[in-house]
Amino acid sequence: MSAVASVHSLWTVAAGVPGRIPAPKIEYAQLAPTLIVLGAAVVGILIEAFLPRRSRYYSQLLLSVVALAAAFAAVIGLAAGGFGSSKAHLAAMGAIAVDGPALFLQGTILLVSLIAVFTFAERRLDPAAHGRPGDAFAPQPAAIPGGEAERAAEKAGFATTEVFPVLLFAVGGMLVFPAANDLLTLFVALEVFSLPLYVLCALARRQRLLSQESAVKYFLLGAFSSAFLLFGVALLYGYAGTVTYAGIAEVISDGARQVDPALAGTMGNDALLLIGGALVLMGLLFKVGAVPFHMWTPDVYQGAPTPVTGFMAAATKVAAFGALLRLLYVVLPGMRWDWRPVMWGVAILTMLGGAVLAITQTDIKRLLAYSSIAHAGFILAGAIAASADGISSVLFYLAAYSFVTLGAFAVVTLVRDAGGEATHLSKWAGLGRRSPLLAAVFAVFLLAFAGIPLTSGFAGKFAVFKAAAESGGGWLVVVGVISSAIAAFFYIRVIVLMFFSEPKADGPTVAVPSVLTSTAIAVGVAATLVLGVAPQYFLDLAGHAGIFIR
Amino acid sequence: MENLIALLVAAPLVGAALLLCGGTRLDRAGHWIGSLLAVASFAVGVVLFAGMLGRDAGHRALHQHLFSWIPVGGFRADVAFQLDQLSMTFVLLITGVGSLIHIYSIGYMEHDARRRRFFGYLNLFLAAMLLLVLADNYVLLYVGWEGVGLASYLLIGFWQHKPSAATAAKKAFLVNRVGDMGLSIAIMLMFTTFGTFAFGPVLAATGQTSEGKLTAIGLMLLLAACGKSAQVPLQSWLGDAMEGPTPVSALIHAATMVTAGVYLITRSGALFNAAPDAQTAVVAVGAVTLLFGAIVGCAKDDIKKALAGSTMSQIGYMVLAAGLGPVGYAFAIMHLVTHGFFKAGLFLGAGSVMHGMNDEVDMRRYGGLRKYMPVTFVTFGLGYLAIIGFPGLSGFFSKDKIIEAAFARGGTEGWILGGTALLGAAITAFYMTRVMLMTFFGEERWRNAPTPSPDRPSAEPAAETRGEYAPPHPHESPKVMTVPMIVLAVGSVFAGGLFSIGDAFVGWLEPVTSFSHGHSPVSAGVVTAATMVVLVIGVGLAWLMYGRRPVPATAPRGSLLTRAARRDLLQDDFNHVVLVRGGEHLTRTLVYLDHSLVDGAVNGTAAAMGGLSGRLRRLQTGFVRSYAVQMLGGAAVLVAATLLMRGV
Amino acid sequence: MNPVYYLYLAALLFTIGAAGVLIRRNAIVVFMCIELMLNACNLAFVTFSRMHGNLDGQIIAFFTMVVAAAEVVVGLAIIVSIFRTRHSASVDDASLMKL
Amino acid sequence: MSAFSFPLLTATAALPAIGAVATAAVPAARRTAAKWLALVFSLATLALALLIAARFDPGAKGPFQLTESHAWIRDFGVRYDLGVDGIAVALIALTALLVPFVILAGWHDADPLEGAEPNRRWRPTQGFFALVLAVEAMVVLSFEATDVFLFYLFFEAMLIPMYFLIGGFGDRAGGRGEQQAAAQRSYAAVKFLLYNLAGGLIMLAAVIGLYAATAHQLGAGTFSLPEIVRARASGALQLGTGTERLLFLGFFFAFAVKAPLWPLHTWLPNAMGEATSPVAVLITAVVDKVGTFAMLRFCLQLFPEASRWAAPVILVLALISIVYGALLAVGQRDIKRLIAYASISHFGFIILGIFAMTSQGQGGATLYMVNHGISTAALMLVAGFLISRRGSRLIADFGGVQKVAPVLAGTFLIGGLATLSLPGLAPFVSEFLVLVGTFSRYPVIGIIATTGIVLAALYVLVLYQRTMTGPVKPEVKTMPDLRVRELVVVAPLIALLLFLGVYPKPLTDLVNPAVQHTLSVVDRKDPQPSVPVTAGPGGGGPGRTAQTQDVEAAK
Repeated sequence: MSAVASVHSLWTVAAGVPGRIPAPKIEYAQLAPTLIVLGAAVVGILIEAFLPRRSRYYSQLLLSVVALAAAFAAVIGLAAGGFGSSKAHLAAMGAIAVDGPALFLQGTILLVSLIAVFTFAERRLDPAAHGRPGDAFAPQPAAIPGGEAERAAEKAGFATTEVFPVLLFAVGGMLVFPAANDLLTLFVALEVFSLPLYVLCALARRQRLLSQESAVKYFLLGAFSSAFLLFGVALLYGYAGTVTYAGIAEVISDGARQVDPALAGTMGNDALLLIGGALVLMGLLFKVGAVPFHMWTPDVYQGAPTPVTGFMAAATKVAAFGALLRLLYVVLPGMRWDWRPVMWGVAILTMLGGAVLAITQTDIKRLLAYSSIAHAGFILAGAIAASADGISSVLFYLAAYSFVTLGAFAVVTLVRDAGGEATHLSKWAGLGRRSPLLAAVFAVFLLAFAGIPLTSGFAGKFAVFKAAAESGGGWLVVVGVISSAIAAFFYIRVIVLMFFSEPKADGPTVAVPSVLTSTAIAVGVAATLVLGVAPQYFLDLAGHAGIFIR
Repeated sequence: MENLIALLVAAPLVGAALLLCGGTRLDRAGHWIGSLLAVASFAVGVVLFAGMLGRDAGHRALHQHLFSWIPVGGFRADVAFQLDQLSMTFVLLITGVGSLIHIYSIGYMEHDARRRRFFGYLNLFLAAMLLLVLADNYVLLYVGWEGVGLASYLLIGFWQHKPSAATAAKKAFLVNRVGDMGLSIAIMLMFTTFGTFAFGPVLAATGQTSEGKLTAIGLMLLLAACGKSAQVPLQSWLGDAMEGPTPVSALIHAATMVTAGVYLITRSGALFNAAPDAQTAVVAVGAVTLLFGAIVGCAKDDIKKALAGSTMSQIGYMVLAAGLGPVGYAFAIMHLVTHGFFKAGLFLGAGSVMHGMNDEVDMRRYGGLRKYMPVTFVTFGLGYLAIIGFPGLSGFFSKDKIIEAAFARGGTEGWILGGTALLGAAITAFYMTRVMLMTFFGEERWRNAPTPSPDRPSAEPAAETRGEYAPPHPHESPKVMTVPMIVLAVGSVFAGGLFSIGDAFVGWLEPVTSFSHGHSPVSAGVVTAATMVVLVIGVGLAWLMYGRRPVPATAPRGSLLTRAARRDLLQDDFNHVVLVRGGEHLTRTLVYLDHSLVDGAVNGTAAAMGGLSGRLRRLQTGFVRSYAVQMLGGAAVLVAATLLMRGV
Repeated sequence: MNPVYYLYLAALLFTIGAAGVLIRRNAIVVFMCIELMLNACNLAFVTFSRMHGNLDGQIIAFFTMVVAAAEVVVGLAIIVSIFRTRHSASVDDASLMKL
Repeated sequence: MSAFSFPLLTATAALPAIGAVATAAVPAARRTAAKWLALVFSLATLALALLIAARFDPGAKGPFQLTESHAWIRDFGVRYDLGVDGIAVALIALTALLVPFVILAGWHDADPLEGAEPNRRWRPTQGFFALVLAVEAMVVLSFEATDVFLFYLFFEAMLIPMYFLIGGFGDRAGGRGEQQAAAQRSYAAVKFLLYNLAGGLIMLAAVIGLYAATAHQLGAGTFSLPEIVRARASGALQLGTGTERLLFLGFFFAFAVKAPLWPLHTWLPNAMGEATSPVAVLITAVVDKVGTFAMLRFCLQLFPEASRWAAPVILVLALISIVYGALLAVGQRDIKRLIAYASISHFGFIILGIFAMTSQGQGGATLYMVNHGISTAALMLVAGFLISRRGSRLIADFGGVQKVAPVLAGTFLIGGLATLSLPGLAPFVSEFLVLVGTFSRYPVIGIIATTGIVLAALYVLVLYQRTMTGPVKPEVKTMPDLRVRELVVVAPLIALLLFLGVYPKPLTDLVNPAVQHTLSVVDRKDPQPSVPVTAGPGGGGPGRTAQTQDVEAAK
């Protein structure tokens, strides 16, 4: 207690001018999930600095798992304490919301991250070079690919164990992102989880050129989009004179009052609001991969190390949609009639675009990337329903989708040939003969993506479409259904390839994973089936979590 | 007593089941079982007949209700039998002639490896035919109706390894199906009109509905009759049906099944009586067919086909009679029965000839056979005399009455019909004499037949293995074959006379069919005389052409009419060109369209999606800067759209 | 002076930055253009802060600087590593993955 | 039914599901054990299905019996509601009956190729039988479901095992290369899945629309069929004409794809052609029946007004199906595709009967579903035996089989005769009822449909003639006749065809009340005959004909 208090006092003394600015009140307990994760990340950095190389892997793994589990426990504790419903409130001087959606999404992100850590830590898949186990990451990312330094690092059995703290930083940012209750926090959280991801993308052990290219693309486009987001924030600030969600919402709904008439030119200027809102939306739509801001998705998904892709595809989507929901429901409900038609258009474009583009893909990771775009469209359809059902359905969909995605990418890591993962679809031909179990598992994931009943994908899709239909989006549902049909085509194509094609003689082998990846896949399958067959409990959870604090 | 009715049907049905499912174990005894059960059915028939005679005319009909068959809503089809005088007549004919032919077949099919199956089919036929005549409603009748069609199909195609037999069987079934369509539409009409289709209620209610509906029903029934009884325009199958073994031709395609149409019209008499237009149609069909069949019969060199043409023609007489209403029903049935005797006899005779002639069917390769097969000659000869209406024999009585009744129609119609019937009688005499002369008289052309049969291999399986021409050794058939022929010959001679004593037959049927004497513009005597005259002309003409002059062993080219008649008056050609060819084109076109249009539409959509996808993909150039441009464009659109929504 | 002019300037800078991202090939220059865009935002924040008479905008500007600095760290790391691999800093060279 | 608390319906669906899992778990080397296991499970399911039939009381009040009801997904308004009416009982019995035969007929269909290297992991045999049982479980559940959503769930889910059955197992067809055969198979499987999935997804939109409507008007969204029917009857739920029609079309589209109705039929010939015969039977005799069943249960009952509105168009489409399917069957060169087109024609009859909205039509359609299942199973399975002997599906590759394999030919003929609805065999009863039912409301359509019986004769007899009769082709000379296992498959089916042809009353009694219920929901009454005949129709009671004779004598 004393330590915390002293740190607190240090901080307040440093930041505040006594008497003028009140000391900020920080509810540490309610921010525990984020703090635990970020703290663990810092500790992870220290481990990298001080522990000998050989013990880093296990310490990092242990630290990450414990931290994420503890954070998850903290989320559960908060939820059990009623912070998800009756005691929901704004913490940290209104910067961070502790409410149902935030806790639900944080819980989801933490679980997803926990599983992602397992896939990050998998070291049995890559054929052991020089007798050293290798994970998915380059032993010496700074070394030139194929160069002497890299070979030496490989020989020495180096491992980039920094990925764990980096991952934890990203998770920390993601935890804040959907809970951010002002635009500044939103922006900072965005950068906090984006920057580590850029780094992670560049770290692939195999095909490093692609990996680096993906990182540079992701980075440049991400930075570009966050500049737009920031400009949007600036305009909104200009419009409302504040960046807190509640403040902006109030200005929107009440119009410009109690304001210096001299400033009426900017204050409450609808053009500022509309342009600013649109730019902030754009920044978030970029993160969820909605058309027309989706271009980075396939390239990054393909180039990044597959465990990272899985993590990104699942967790980023959860965090970004959480933030999007909060923005739409807390900040912009007053201008619903402005953004809804536009978002309808985006949703339709995204659903159809993702599905149509995926048809002709030949790389499994790109295919899944386009599929994730189509799914973003489905989620958008629910997100813009502007009803409590809309929120809870999106929450449910996100939870369901993220586990399927993680599982699917985990499966992708297992199918390998001499050049690393064999992601070209032609190499997957006949996989069902070589490894029926793996193919069956992947088929389950694909069917879930396709929204076949009795899988979580169906329950999620039904939930969001139901929400959309109930709020008058009947045609959105029809478009969604049509694009589902188109999407089904390419999911099925993969199944055909796996089961009904003759295996090629020089086809890939299926690596036998350790318990880590096996767990990840098993959890994915279990979640897919449980959420598909008995979704009520989770729907309840999402339903209870469907109220934003304002 | 009425419980015996089911037994009539059950006996042959059991036989069929036994023989068809019994397997090779029954090969040795199969024909005996089959024949025994046919005879048993006949015996039951006789018992029932005796019982029926024992009751007075008003109470002779028996009913047996077995079970409710298809009860759905107002639709109630039952399995129930009705045995009245009309049915009884048929029962006796079917089981009687049927039994004889079973016995005949024992000898005829002796060398066939699949004899057991043959008897199974025959039993099946008997059962179906009995069901047809015993049913008390149209739906159950329909079962028998199609059942006999099935048996006919199986038996025509009995020698399935011959493509011609298989094709003929198929054709018979198909043409019959067209007729069956008529029957089912008739039943539907009855159901919607009367709410029922049992004979009793329907026929009793004919007075309560419009004539138009009745005419429609009547025409549909006529269509059914045309199919089953090989009447124009659905006659084309009967000639081909001769591909079946000869006993089959005798039983099914001469004596019993083909007469089912006459039964149907007679049974529905009350309905037709109330629909004169339909009756006119019936009469017209009958008249046309009796000429058609007769003309075809004149041109055929295949003995069985000549007889088939004759059958067609004779049934034309019956249909004509049935179309005349109460005046003719009884005579139609009477001619049906006598025809059953003599035509069955003729066919069995033909079979016997073929049996002794290495299964040759071309009459131009017969000749002078009377010496070699005397019994066949005599029985065949008696049948011949009966069919041409030689005074005193069966055919004379029945056919004469029909001609009389036709004249009695009155007016121009009466003259036309009567004239047609007379003309038919002349042609009948001609072609039957021709058959007789070519087969049993003249030189023995079979001794050095020049070439194998030109147009097609003969009907019997031996033909398949036949290579070089070896002259046959004509011989008389065994007892088991000749005895049934003798019995039938006796029937052909005496049945007509017996029936006519005191109008016994008419009186017997009257409670069912009712009867009225027509008022003929010409007296009965004149008609009889005229019949005699045309008979002599026909026989004389035939004798001039085939008795005096030698018959060439290969058919001469013949006149245009002859050639047309050989080809069934081009009706088959018409069918072939219009229905078969046209149908082939239609199906081929549809198959093509199904693939290119219906399937193509869907596949096209899929391909279009793929194309769209391939095109959109190109936006993904791989260049960061192009992505950035698109993002910027997207942002601009987003902003613009948002502004537009507000109308700023 | 009307603070709105600063807004115009900010918008102009932002546009220049965005155009630079689109036009320039060198990754470093592209990156610098993005920094320019961020700075344009900062200018807008500060201007709005002045117009609204509260300090939020200025605080945000500081935060933005920090974030931008962090971004530089990560961005340069990535760009340098790809430069070492390819001996080129052209963003157009990094186009292996497409379609 | 409270006295009988054992969840019979659930058990009937769960048993094959358990069987599927158990079969799939059998080790690779124990193939035969897996087969027997699957057979035992399917027989046990049949026993349960018969128990359902025995427990079911056709005369009882209320549309559904043996009901089970449990909360499931409250948020979606979904309940685990099961219940059966007569139609469902009949179809469950059909399904449970056919599956053992399918298993027996496919006994060797999924054996690994001779000479194939042993693969410990690849267990196609186990997979085949497990998938068959899985299909059974899902089909049974979709017959039992009285909750629209629950139905939809299994309606869609059954596509997956079917898909694997079609794409994964084909004839060992000679002639074409294995590669090409596999390509065509997977094309067929994909086509099957995409068509049905597209239909299902459009239905999903309608399902969601239905939910939205009920949620809007009833306060809480519900998918319960009886509840919605009640609400509609009481006026509490009024969908509005436009909405109702749209929703109806959404539902109908899915069922029309599944059934399949022209012009949505083209997946069926591919699927049936490429799949093994037992699987083809499963498709057409079992799975497709869910489509027509659902028209009766869901389309008509949920949207009575729209059903009446759409009936004329649907009837015309059904009519086209009948004639078109038959004509295309005539033009086929492949035995299985021929049977597939024949099935399209038959499905036309079924749909015709359903939308004629008379008790004969719908009763006939229901019987048709059962009878068509049995008859097609008989024909298709024998065709499969034939094809497996020759290694070809082309009609032209056969000829004269009758001579070498008479029993096979005989059973094939009986199957064919059943297909052409010969009286005395079960399909006649249903086809005739459908025709009568249609005719009584729409005479012209009824008459045109009647041409179907001629065309049916044409394609069946042409098929029989070309394959079975004529000179024996050299390739078929050594063809063995039916084996005992095959006879065990075919004989009961034929016996059943005969029995139901002669005595369909148990079935009609079962179905009639359900049909009456449906008609009352749709608010349609049978057209009355123009001349009501006072005497009870049907069988001959003594004395009636005497009366007739009096009438006639009076003339």
